[in-house]
Amino acid sequence: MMIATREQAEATIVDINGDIDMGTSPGLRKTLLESLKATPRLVVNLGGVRYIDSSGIASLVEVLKEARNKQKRLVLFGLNTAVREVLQLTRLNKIFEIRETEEQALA
Amino acid sequence: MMIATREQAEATIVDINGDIDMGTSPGLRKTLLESLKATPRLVVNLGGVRYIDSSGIASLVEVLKEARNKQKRLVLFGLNTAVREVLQLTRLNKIFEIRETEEQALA
Amino acid sequence: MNCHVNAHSGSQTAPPGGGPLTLRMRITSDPRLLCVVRSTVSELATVCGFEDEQRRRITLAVDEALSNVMRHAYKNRRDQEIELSCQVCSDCLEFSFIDRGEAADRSRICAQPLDEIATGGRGTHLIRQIMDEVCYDQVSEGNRLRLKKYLPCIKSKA
Amino acid sequence: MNCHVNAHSGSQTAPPGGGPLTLRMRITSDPRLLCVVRSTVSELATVCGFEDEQRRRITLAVDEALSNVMRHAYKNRRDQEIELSCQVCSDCLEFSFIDRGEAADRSRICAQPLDEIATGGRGTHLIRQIMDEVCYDQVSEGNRLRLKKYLPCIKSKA
Ligand SMILES: Nc1ncnc2c1ncn2[C@@H]1O[C@H](COP(=O)(O)OP(=O)(O)O)[C@@H](O)[C@H]1O
Ligand SMILES: Nc1ncnc2c1ncn2[C@@H]1O[C@H](COP(=O)(O)OP(=O)(O)O)[C@@H](O)[C@H]1O
Repeated sequence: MMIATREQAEATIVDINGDIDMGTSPGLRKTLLESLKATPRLVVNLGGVRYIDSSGIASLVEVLKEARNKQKRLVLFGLNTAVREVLQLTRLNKIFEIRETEEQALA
Repeated sequence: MMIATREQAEATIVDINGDIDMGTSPGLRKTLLESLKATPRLVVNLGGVRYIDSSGIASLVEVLKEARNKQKRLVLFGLNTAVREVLQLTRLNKIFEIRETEEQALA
Repeated sequence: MNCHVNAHSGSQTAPPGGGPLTLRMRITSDPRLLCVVRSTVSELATVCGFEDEQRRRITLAVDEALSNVMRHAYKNRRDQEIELSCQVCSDCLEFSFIDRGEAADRSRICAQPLDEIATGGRGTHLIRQIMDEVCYDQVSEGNRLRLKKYLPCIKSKA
Repeated sequence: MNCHVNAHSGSQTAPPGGGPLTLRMRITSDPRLLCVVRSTVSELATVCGFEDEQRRRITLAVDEALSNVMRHAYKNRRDQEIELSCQVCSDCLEFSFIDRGEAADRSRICAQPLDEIATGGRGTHLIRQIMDEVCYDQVSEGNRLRLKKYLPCIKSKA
């Protein structure tokens, strides 16, 4: 998995590439929590993610909780079918802010 | 692997989809030799082939030999990188008639 | 023994062409191998005739089960051994995991409700949702988890 | 014993991060499993850091070796067992095949010239071209073929 971060005025965008599983989700969790500290809106680009497991989902939930605590926003975009399916299976598709494109995620 | 055959006036086009390996090449060999009987030019679309092994290469060589014996033509097109690499490794890229597109293969 | 059979799943015999297939793996308990096993399972499910969505689900369930062994049974030690047998029978695709780590506490399997914003506890729910039969037990070699998925041609949605 | 080491291959020690990985498979000698093994090997090569072209070559070599066992050692019987061990060491990715079929006649390995329009005899050439070490021998469990590919970071093109 590769993670790249782009900082903008009112948001930080994190681009993720590769599989999110038990081996890679701790690194993702750490990066996202770190990035969240410095921005009011964390935008996560999942376009390059072809696989996510429950540990990845748990990491995203943890970041969402922290965002809510701090009155910040976590927005996901670019979800492909595989990622959508896992969010549906775990019944979390209604809990996250999900957008189609980066433009919509930043709007 | 799936094989579909389209017959035209001066050529028969065979579309192959899937992997060509020891399990699937006997079926391919049979279909190609059969199709060759009824046409002066056999055109093979390898666009849907992401893998070919030496048994697949051997089948194509056998069809080429039969075509030469009968003064017919065997033309391959749509080869992706993986297939090209195997033809190079086996030093057969100069022996087959290879074209980029179906149009060129039928020209 | 702790077994679960999904109520909606029935089966009729419909042997697939070509006889049974077996693939037994023994792997190091290292998360770097998770993607390798996913790749194996995904392709095996395709060979069994499962379509894309089911193939992705089966791969997810196997990955969750393997991750649980690495994390819970072996407590993240990366030098242990896990056995994963995959068997294509006449009516199902079956996976059997064996480890020599700590046995699963049955009261924690599917113990957390799925719809809350919990930061864990989803793996065993996913496994049970996706698979037709889930069975945890002990055998002489260690802890065993068996997962069964009925083959697509014989799945009856009764 | 019949071994071959490619002259162009040298190696320096450069252990990869995370320690050795082992994946042992026992599979039915059925060609329907070839694509499953290719998928496994391809992903394992990626984990080892091989780029696309090398990954495809390694997958091809393993597939050719496995096909040869099915066809020549087991004469296309589909109910026999093949053991394939994959090991990621500090300096190489190693594959070991074991079968209990007919032993390979060493005089036929790489016996046909590659550049003629022959209708066979290319598998063993491909294996030797792609792999850095190729070794056929007998062990108590049966016939063994070992293939070694040096890891990309340590390959010296001397
Ligand atoms: N293979 C296993 N070995 C030991 N314990 C297990 C195993 N699988 C599951 N468990 C137990 O079941 C609990 C729930 O597992 P799971 O639903 O996958 O969620 P999580 O892994 O996030 O805790 C785990 O916390 C663990 O206590
Ligand atoms: N694993 C094996 N077991 C027994 N014989 C083998 C094995 N691998 C290769 N051979 C022998 O070596 C010959 C050359 O093999 P190969 O180059 O792969 O071409 P082909 O399989 O087309 O004959 C085979 O015909 C066979 O006699």
